Amino acid sequence: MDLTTFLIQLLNALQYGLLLFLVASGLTLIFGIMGIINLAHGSFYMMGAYMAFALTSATGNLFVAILLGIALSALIGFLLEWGLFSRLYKRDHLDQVLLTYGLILVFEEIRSMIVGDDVHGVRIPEMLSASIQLSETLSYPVYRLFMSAVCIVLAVLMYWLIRHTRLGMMIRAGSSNREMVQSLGINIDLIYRLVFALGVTLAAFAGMLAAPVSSVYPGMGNQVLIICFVVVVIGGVGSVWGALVAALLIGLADTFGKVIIPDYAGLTVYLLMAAVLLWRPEGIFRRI
Amino acid sequence: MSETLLEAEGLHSFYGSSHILHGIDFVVRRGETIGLMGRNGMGKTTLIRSMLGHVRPRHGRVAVRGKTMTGSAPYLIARKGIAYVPEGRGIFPNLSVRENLLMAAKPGIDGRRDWTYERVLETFPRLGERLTNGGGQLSGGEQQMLTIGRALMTNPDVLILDEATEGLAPLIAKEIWYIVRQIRATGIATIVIDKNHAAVTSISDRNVILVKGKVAFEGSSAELRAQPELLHKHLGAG
Amino acid sequence: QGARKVRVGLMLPYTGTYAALGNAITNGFKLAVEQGGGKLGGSEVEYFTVDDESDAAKAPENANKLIKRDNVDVLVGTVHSGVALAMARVARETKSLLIVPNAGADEITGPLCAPNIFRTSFSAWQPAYAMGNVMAERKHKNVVTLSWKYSFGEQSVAGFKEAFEKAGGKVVKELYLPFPNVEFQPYLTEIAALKPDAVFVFFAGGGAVKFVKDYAAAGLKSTIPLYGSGFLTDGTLEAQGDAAEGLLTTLHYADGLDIPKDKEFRAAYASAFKMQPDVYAVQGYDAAQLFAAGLAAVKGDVGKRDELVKAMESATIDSPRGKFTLSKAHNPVQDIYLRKVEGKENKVVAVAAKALADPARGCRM
Amino acid sequence: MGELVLAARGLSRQFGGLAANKDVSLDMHRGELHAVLGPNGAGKSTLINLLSGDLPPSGGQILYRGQDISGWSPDRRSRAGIGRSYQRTNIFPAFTAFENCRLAAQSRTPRALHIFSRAQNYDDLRSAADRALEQAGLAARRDIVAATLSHGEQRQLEIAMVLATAPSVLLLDEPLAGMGSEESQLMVTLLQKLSADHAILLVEHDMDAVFAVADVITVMVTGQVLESGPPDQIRASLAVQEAYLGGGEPDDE
Amino acid sequence: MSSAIKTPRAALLATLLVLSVFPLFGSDYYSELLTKIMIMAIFAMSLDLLVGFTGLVSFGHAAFFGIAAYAVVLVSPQYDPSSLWLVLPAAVLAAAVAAFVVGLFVLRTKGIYFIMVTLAFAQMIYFVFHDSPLGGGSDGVFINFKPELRIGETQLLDLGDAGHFYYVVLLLLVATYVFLRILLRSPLGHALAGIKSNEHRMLSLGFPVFLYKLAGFVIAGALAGVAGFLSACQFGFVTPEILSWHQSGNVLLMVILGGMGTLNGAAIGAFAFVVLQEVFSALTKHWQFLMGTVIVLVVMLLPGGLASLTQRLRRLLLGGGSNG
Ligand SMILES: Nc1ncnc2c1ncn2[C@@H]1O[C@H](COP(=O)(O)OP(=O)(O)OP(=O)(O)O)[C@@H](O)[C@H]1O
Ligand SMILES: Nc1ncnc2c1ncn2[C@@H]1O[C@H](COP(=O)(O)OP(=O)(O)OP(=O)(O)O)[C@@H](O)[C@H]1O
Ligand SMILES: [Mg+2]
Ligand SMILES: [Mg+2]
Repeated sequence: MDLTTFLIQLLNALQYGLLLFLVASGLTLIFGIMGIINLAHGSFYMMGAYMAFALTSATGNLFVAILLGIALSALIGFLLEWGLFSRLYKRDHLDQVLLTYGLILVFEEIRSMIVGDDVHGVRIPEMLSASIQLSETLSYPVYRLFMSAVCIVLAVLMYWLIRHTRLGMMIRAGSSNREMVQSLGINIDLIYRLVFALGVTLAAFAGMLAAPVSSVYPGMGNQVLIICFVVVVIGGVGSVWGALVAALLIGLADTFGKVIIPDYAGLTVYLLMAAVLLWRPEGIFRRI
Repeated sequence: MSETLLEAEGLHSFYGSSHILHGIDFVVRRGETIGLMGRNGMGKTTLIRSMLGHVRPRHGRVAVRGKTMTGSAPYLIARKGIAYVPEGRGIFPNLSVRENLLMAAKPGIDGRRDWTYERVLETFPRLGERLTNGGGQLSGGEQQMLTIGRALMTNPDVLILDEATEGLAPLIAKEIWYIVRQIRATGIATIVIDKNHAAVTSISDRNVILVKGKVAFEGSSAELRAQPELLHKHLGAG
Repeated sequence: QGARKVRVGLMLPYTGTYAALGNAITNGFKLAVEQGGGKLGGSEVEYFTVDDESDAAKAPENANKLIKRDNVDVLVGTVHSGVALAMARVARETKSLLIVPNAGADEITGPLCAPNIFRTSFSAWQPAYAMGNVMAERKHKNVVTLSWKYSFGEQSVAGFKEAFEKAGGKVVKELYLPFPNVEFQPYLTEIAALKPDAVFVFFAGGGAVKFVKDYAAAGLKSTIPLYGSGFLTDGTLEAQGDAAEGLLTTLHYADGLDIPKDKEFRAAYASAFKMQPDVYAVQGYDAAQLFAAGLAAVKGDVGKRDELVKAMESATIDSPRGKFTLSKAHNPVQDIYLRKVEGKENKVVAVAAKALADPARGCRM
Repeated sequence: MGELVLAARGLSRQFGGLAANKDVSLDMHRGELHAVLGPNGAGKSTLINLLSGDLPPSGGQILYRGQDISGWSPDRRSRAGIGRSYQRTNIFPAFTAFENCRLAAQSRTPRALHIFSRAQNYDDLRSAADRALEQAGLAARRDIVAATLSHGEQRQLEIAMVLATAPSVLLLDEPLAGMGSEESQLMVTLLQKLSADHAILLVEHDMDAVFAVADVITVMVTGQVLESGPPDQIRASLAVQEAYLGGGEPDDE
Repeated sequence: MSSAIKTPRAALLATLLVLSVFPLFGSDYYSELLTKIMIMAIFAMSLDLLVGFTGLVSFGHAAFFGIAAYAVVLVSPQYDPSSLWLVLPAAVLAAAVAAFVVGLFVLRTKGIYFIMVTLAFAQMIYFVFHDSPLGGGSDGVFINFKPELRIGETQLLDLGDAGHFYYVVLLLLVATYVFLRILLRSPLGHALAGIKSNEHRMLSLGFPVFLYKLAGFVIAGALAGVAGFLSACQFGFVTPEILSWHQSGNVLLMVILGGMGTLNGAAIGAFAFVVLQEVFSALTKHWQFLMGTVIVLVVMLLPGGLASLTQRLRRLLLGGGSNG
């Protein structure tokens, strides 16, 4: 591999890693911080992608679609927490597994009933549709770089929210002892509802943003589900930076795995996860 | 008579089918220090939790500042200026010491800000040395200080200390009693549950002894000291 | 005898990634029946459906559902090759009649071939082999292939390689990525570095959409021509948009075929289901036609298995794709078209291979 | 004085920049109750954690009956006879008080891996469990699920469980905390009885109890041993007064 | 262990009775379906030993199921039936050895991390079978002849015969159930329950916790191997999909759906899961919608899973009885 190729692969790895972070960001919040095992994360991602498709077709503009989609998914998240999740906090965590599995099936079928089972594409907005020439044969789409930039902004915002705002402290406190948080006069139920909605919105937002490059198809949610959990867990549950670092590591492992050991490329991510967790049984950035 | 801050009337509470509180009347007025005593398992904690909304009483009434709030959400009751230091500590192990304190900070119901972050650290210098440590990494006594400090950060009108000196070294325990006396002067009421009866009666205005979920005695510290056999009978203390 | 309805078991994906394909096949099949006035080869039809979920682990059980629970006379399925292989096994064991309306695994009409197993679609080998010749003719010397690492992808590449290298070309590198991974960027970079004359790929569905878009976005489309087995651009053009414009693929069906049967079929399909048919619908339609040929010969008496099979084997199917017959191994002997993406259509450019028959390696029948 | 059972030799433990234990040495003899006092955060629990194996030391040695056990796992130390209780209640919340103790007793039996016999049927386990509950004053609450015991009762259970493992060394981290006066009294009597044939390390802030039962007292401050000696010496020590006990009795107004 | 749920003997015996006579009355198809349910029940019970009783939530249990299934394929000669004496122990041993090796690694982690490392190892095993020709690659492999049991020249059992097979499965189901029941009330069972409740305290009480967990993990793996062996024999088909995470997820769902920590619950979960699918998929193309809705309803309305339903009913009936 010559140097240019290597550098481009490195760029690929970083870009993929950032994309993974984007997709996993909502899970970092709902699972990592709030401690809810949410298998339906992929469904929210899919929901977002389909919203991007449907709303872009309707409005003709991806950005307008994203704004509408954000409002819609926040509402859905709010209602789900209110109607379902909030009633399970006192129960065994595995009940959440069951609930969210049921939701996957329900969402997938609702999608099928409303939009059908076809594969769809979403156009990249005109202003971002250019490409940058990297080598004589290869160029890089601006939209991907735009996505990466959004991911970085998102990571910083999330880190700030979780680590440096009182709201962030309350959310984290809520995951360890809700009763005590209440005793401090904090309406943790409402906070959880809002944060859950935010998590759902992030997942959907990821789907909307990724729709133009990933296309929109049935079952797309299930495909990202496992990798999202891998990102959150390798990073250390509850750590935003951890998730970012983990996502980048996975990006590297996956990209160079495909190049260096193509026959075992499917294994690399799991090898990485097993290795990391055996080395650090609580993820890279174990939180206090 | 000064304002009634917290009041329970004919309270009956259950855990599942076991009947724990059998018709308890209990009143906390402004600026009052009340000792709540009883052997292990007599229902002291249950009484507190019933008044704070963590346990929904099956019969009876809970009023906060004169307003009936039986079974209201705990955060609504807490917002009325009631702070709680639960037994067995309620620190957030995944938050740093600093965060444990800051997340709770709020002015009192009348806008008072007597207790600030700085003042809490002054009171418990030990905490100041451990600010970035996770709550879960503190020693037992340090956790206890943190819980008390955090409760004070909410600038309450009623402070409930459920075995708050458990695990505190004698010097610090004394510091706690000192604080209780001090804040009483500013009009803050305190409910103290503590195994050290001597210490409790030395600072309390009024004492309540629970036996099997019923009030077995209510009276001033002087009255209680005058009847040592009561202490012996209900608390097993010599 | 005539009173008994023929029991047709449809084992197709109705949920998951391939749901649209399963629906198209079902529609195609039902259209043929409707055109026969609700009858197939003169017999009334009763349907039994099972969602195979494209889950190979459940395949034998799902097939048994139709065979043992519903006692179907014919099993029609499916899309996913792994599932179809399992169905073929069950069919061999239970001697049930099986018509495969899509799955292209070479084995089905290779080592697994049997008198009671038919296919109305294609073998993985067929379009790929045809493409090998096309690319060699177009003077490409060094080619890189890329596909998912599963047997259907590997068979497509093998078919392509066989023809292409026989015609003097060279496959400089075979790239595979784990199924169903769709992160293509590392491979695109590698292709850009290798600078082959052209690239041959096998992808389908959502993966195909993403690949074609990524390939174009990486700027490779203009410098290194992309070819593929037809599924790359079938049922996906809407989603691929401009990125697919001009791509060349080979398949046994195309848009703009000048065949009366096709025009009639398209019109009927469009009016019945309010959407345009695709190759999957054609394959489903032909599955019905093939079975109809058999039924007609035995007048609906499915008990006469030998006669039924014989009639099916020797039938000439008047398919929208053009007439075809069956090889000894029961795979269509059919024209493979070279198609070019124009607008939202896979326009036929030429016949890439005339009456191409699968070599049916390993078939003893 | 009985034989030397457990000894710490220059134990230290760092937490990042903080030396929670620094060069701590201490002897525990059979038949002797050794109390460890010190302000909050002095490193008392850390010392117990080092002795019990819950934490690995950053330096120093632990000798058990003359053998260096610094590298042993906690379970191995426990099986060898070093039992401990926790400052933060650490019980099996889903089991009844009795089952908590029976499980503790089971850890002593070599048949722990027997698969084809009912655990319920072992009389010796049952009686060991019941005896432990009795000793800790919890017999009346035998069949209550631990999670629903009151705080003080859970503290009693904490002690009962250690007792059920019949250890020869007892490391007790604030056993009296959370207990009422009567239970404390009971516990003090129990400690006195046990100290006859056990080596006991007692960390406790209840001074009345400590001075009533201790044979030797070690005072720790900021991870180091400040002073060690018989109770009278400690009571008299100015350094100890200042660091830990504070001035005269404050509680009488 | 205090809440050890007492299932009335009568209910168990009645179930056993129904199961024993079912093939005499039920159709072939439904007997086969029941066979499959019983296999899944064995699988689910094996996982329940980990999830419900030891607190180890494994998300890679299908690996051991699949390894045993592949062992059947690899051990079976191509043109003859293999001997049950050989294949069953070989399959179970393969699963147990795999569980032992995997357990050595994964049991060092806890909680959610444990869930994910088990997933990681299972996925690696999945890719080994999927990407290598070892087990027929992505298309899977077939066993041409099912195992048989012979003594001398006489064939006692032929697993190719659906009837024989049914009773072999039933026998193994009962054996598994009884074995686990005995195990759970043995000292080992109590120790596992202790680990679930408070692992740290178990350690400080002197239990070699790692060894106990490993023992539990290997036993569960071996039992999953029994199920895997049976699954391979039922359809004679083994594909990498049976060790995918979907399969691990499905069996986990069965356990939770039925009610964790009750062996009957695991079996009920397996039964419900398969039967609901069967019923719903016959109704509509969108059957997964119904399935999902039912699952959501079960979680919301039946804490403790389906197994708690029987208890609720009983309480309701008994309560009603005493009032009247
Ligand atoms: N969550 C619960 N579920 C069931 N019973 C409970 C629960 N919590 C406490 N109890 C029972 O209620 C009774 C009163 O408990 P409570 O905690 O109020 O006692 P307490 O007076 O605070 O005792 P202590 O001094 O030990 O803290 C006890 O018998 C206890 O076992
Ligand atoms: N895991 C840890 N990480 C960082 N610091 C720790 C950790 N555990 C304990 N410490 C610190 O080490 C010091 C000693 O703690 P230790 O628990 O031994 O105190 P202690 O003497 O038992 O105090 P107390 O009487 O309050 O229980 C404390 O300052 C504590 O904050
Ligand atoms: Mg209490
Ligand atoms: Mg301590």
